[in-house]
Amino acid sequence: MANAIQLLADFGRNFTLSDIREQRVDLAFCKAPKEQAVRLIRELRDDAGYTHLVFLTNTDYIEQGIFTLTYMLHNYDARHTLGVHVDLDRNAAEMESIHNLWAQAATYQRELREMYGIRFPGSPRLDEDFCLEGWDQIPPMLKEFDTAAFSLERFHSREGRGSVDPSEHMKTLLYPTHSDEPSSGGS
Amino acid sequence: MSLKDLISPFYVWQRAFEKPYTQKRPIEDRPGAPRYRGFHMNSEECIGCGTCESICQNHAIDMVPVEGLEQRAGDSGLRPRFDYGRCCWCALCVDICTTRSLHLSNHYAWVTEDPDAFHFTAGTDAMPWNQNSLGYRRDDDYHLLVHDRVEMQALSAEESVAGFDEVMRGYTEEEAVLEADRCVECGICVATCPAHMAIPDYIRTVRKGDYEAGLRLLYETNPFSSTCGRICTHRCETVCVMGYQGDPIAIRWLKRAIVDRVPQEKYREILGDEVEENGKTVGVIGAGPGGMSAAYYLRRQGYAVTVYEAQARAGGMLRYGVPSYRLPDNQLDKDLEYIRSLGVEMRFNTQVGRDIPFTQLLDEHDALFLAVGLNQPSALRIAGEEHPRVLSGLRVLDDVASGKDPGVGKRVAVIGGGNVAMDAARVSRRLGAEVDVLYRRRIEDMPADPEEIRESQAEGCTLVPQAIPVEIRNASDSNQVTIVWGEAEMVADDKGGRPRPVLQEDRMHEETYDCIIAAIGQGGQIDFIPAEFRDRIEFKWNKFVPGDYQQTGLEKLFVGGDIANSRADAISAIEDGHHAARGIHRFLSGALDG
Amino acid sequence: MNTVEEILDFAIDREQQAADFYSNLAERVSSAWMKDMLLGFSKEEMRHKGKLKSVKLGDKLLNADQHVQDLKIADYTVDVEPAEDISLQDALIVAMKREKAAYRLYSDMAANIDDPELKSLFLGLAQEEAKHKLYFEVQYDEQIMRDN
Amino acid sequence: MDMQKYALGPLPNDGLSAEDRDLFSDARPVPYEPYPVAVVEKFVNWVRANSLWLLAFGTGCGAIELNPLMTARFDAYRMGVQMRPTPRQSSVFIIGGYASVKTLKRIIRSYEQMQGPKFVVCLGICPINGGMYWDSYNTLNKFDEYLPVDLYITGCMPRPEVLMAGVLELKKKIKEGRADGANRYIENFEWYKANQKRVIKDWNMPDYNW
Amino acid sequence: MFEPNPPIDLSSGKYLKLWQGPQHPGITGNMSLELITRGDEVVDCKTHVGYLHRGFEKLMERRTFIQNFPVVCRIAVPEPTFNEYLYAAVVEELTGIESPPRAEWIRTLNLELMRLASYLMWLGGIGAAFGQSTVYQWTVTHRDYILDLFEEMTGARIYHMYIVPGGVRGRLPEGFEDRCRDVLNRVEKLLHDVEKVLFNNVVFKTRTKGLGHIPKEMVDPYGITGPNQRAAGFSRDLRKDAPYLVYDQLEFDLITATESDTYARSWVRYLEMHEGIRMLRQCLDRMPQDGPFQAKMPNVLHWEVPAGETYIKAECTRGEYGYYMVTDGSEYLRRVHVRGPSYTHAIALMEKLAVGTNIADIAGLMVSLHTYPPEIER
Repeated sequence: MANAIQLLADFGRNFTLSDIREQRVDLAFCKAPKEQAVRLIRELRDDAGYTHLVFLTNTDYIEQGIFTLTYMLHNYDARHTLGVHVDLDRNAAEMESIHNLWAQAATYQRELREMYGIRFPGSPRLDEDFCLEGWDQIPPMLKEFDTAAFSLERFHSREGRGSVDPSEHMKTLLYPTHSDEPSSGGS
Repeated sequence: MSLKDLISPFYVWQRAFEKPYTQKRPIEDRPGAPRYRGFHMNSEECIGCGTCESICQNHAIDMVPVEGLEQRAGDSGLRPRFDYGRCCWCALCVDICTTRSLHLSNHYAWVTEDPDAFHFTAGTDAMPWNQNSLGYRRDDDYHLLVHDRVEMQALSAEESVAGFDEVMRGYTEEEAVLEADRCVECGICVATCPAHMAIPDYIRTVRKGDYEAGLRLLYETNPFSSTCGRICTHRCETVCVMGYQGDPIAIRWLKRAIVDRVPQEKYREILGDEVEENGKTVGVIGAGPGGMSAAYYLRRQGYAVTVYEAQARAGGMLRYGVPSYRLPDNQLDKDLEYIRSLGVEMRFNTQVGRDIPFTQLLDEHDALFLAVGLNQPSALRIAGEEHPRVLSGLRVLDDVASGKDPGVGKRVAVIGGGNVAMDAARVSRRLGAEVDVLYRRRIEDMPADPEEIRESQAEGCTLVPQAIPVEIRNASDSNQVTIVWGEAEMVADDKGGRPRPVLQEDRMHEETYDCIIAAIGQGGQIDFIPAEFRDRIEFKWNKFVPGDYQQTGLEKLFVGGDIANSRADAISAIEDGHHAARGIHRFLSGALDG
Repeated sequence: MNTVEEILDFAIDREQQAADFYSNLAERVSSAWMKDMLLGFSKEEMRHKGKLKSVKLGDKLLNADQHVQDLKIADYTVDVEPAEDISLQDALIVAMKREKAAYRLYSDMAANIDDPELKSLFLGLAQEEAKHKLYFEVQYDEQIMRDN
Repeated sequence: MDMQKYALGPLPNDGLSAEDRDLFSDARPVPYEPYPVAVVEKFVNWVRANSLWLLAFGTGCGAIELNPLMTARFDAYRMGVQMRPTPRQSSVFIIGGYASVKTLKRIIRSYEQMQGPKFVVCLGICPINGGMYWDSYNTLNKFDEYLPVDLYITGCMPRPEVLMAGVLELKKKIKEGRADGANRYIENFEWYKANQKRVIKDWNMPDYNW
Repeated sequence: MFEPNPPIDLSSGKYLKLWQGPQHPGITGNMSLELITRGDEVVDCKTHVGYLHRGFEKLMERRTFIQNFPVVCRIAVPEPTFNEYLYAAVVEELTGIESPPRAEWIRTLNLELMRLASYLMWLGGIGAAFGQSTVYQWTVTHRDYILDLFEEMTGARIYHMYIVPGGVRGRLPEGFEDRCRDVLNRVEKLLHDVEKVLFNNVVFKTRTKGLGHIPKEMVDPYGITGPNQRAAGFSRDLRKDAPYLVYDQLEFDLITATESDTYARSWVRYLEMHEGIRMLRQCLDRMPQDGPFQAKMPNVLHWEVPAGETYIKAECTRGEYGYYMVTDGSEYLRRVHVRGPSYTHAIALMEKLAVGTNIADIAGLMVSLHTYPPEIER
């Protein structure tokens, strides 16, 4: 949809939009600075017909030290979906709440608070447990949280398992001496 | 509220007269559907490659040794053991199974009070559903693996026969990645590779485009990577699990793909060139793949290595026996040059026994590695073989490699079915001759590589199987020669060996050629070893029988290569050299009991 | 040679001669390895001799009816001189040809004799020699003509 | 039976606040003693086996197959099975697959409120060894660490037919007097409680939910 | 728009706090409602979820793309195939694979069968919630007939794992079409019976009409989609608005209503079941009988999906179901977010609608929103 790009270009006069990308004819993405994002979203909702908040979610880019929030908005009349990205500092992740724009946003924000530790000041029931209860670790969706190791440590795994690597097994039985390890002297 | 709304619900009574929905005997009468994903079954085709384990997202599969199951080439002897406290019956293991041995039955009931009981090894443990004939199997038109090999660009038969340009052109980067992508990384091939190269690992480096890491991996087990990337007998590919349903991975070509992408100048930088001298010296007799491999690994460990070679150049059979359209000289040099650059001393034109006594070497060095190869062509030993137009295959190849014209003429008969015979035939084609290849057995018995046979045929050589040369006569033209051959009948070998040809005297043929090239086999020459050591060195027929680590009873002497193994190919010689290097290092550091 | 005993003695003697032939040749050859090989051949002949001895003692029987394969390699290879620089290939040819000659000898004798018992004995001996020949032919096929 | 264990005194109910502590019982549960006359016990077990009342608590995805089981097609009522809405009336607790930590707390509450004799049946792979969610941070891997289990039915999902087979197996076990999970729970009470409290970090209920 | 309910002083003694669930027969699945009542009237409601939280989005980040395919169907237990389809579609779009037409038809058939089965289950639920257990017995049994079809088509009753990235896992079994038609006929007959027994039932009508009215202006601020939205008078359906698979080749009507109460929502679903049967019959008639059903795939064991991000949605029984995925070119995805309609319906919307209703109607209201807890918390 060409007018989605046009629309973003129009908005670009009042907002600093970057990374505008059209994934499909009915789906585009753009990135807005944190300070402008909620104003942009409000205007998209009120003036541009993006009345449906599809979801709000977050992507963890641990390597770059950022979180990228995605506000997915949909315009029913234009049949167009727009994803607005907002980068947050991973170490001080805080974002303006949009629970006043969409009722269900409070739930999304509550989930993000629990799963990523992002704060949305003013959002209702923000610090209540959502999915977890009595959670005593770092937020589980963070990339540095190793769920398998945690599960093994806390919930244990049943005894009686153990696997053998085929090529290692064949080596042990068929050519055990063909290995450099015991004689690795020189270089 | 309407009257209709009051009465309408009583319609429910109508159903009282219908046949009840209830299943009378649900447990007994409802087997799983023919395609039901029930409990696992495994057939004898399983080779324990562990691909099922790799794909299982629940870590429900362990590969475990099974008692009474021997591991052999291409079978790890392991079998999948299932944890039914993990399995979700997605059947990805069935879809990915390389041999299609794994499938699911339509049995679905397992109830017990013991949570530790839900383990079993499919196919070997007696389970109640082992006889079920229904259940999920992969559809023939559904694949999670790529079964077709990426074919390598090659010269057409017309182009290739026109000269000595390399026939196989190598993979492009994109082709190499596509081919490497097919590998399931099971590692079954590693045991079959004589050098036990880290095949899945270096294939992964091709996929990732990290050729430098690939080169380092190759050199851990094989310093002739460029050579082997071209002319290896690739036994690994014969056991490749991808071969069960499609083409095996082109392991050899992928090795070449790595080497082709690393220029020789970068070898020393990538592989390193620092050697920490340890003050000991080792002599290597023969600069073929076995000798140079030993030299490389010994040098890496700090030994001062001297290689004694009868010929003027290194490479042995790789140089003098393999024509350049299969292995260009510069590729062999690429391998050799790096080995030499580490400081290996080369003594060319030095034949042990003739130019330097064996005992002197034994005295001068702390250990010796002997890999002189098989360089004595077997004679035909049929009447008339001394005819001047009867040439030896090795001589022809040697001449061509040294730039001489062997003078084969316009019509050539090659006798034999090994790689030397094929090469002699293809070289003769390139020199402009019509070529017949006479072979005593059937084409499928030929010891030559299948692609050599295929290519020689494509290039126009005529294969005449089951033809036993019986006599060579003078032809009417003194520049020609006539061969008499009889048809052979194949008889089974009582002791289980390959079928043997028996001459049928009543079916004889006569044909005249410009020359006959004999390439029926080769023997070794080790008369330079003094008789006094005879008792300590085991020798059977025409080969050494080395002990552990290629060591002989003469503790300082290690042997390898064609003259010490039955496989007689480059990669086996390379491993012999590497293994002997391990042995020598252990021996000289006192870790090996002489 | 009219009795079983005589014939067997003759055959035993021939095996001894063969063994001597190889050990004499072994004395002359220069290569330590060929010497060893030939001594091995000689030992093989002594084994044959031993077998015939036990036949004579009645411990073993010769089977005249068994079918022994004939690869006919001895037929189409040329005669070679057992020289002191003999190669493995030639040594095998010499050996198979000697066995072939022995086979011929016994076969001819069997053809020229009427006594069924003796005939059967000669045929049995012939089959023994055929087996020995097959052994050398197979080795030739495997070791020398690997590529053919 | 080691009565020593039950003489440990009242339950501490540490998780409760001081004022709440007075509202809950701190009595320890006592194991079931079979009737001294074997025939009577056998008869009673036969009765128990033929009247299995399931607690209507779909703790995990396995609950989806309870619908067909309890409706016309498979009709488990004919085996003496029926669903009950409250633990007080139920004798069989079906753990429908994976149990999250949050659900475990409710499972414990419900289980302890059930009147004996009571039995636990685990459906699917997840309670056995973690199943599909073996690496999840929120689901248990070995359910038998937290509550005693009398029967496991593997599968994902176990079909209604297997559930029926499971019911038959459970009946058999009860008739033979081997379904002693509830007693094991009480005999190893401290061990089970320690395991439960190890994973439930906000333990704010009495140590035994009478 | 978020409007907090007026504060309630529990200590005043006028109110009673009541937990409905998670162990409660009047709750859809494993979740709970924290209700505050004054007499029979609910004055405040809070939804509690997370009892089924398994952390799918985390688990999927550490599985390869093929390994995720069996995982996703578990996200929504009663309706797994929408997950399979959406996951496959997302991966296909990011990789650039196109599933062949035959697979697209089979997928449509599969999804519509799933919709029918899911609606049957729901129909039993709404019947049972208003005291009509007969309907529950009927519909669950008929759903089971559809599960039989799934079993022979896919090899499993519940978790089909059939729609795989690249296509589907196998052709339809021999004679499937006939058996499918037979089941459709039976279901159609049943639906007419249900209409007589349930929708024309004076009790059902009386209790559901006017219950849980969703005003039109609430729809967008609360993110309401699917039948809940259509019952409020919106003609919005992704199968029409953004046709995927072969929906643009199928004839079906968009069902809407205006009353926007429990009865209207139920009636919309009821009519959609008829449309579903209509579509299924078209699928059976027009589906290609040969041709490939799987695109050419790379070796799935180390399948690297190019870096990118996309969002794909489909109309499931409850509304807009969507997968948002971010990939970074490795063998693992960086982020996947599963957007389920129950998320908004069961929490923000339910908390709003419950206020002012009778406690006895809470179960029916809950069912009328058609929510699945496992899909909320994933």
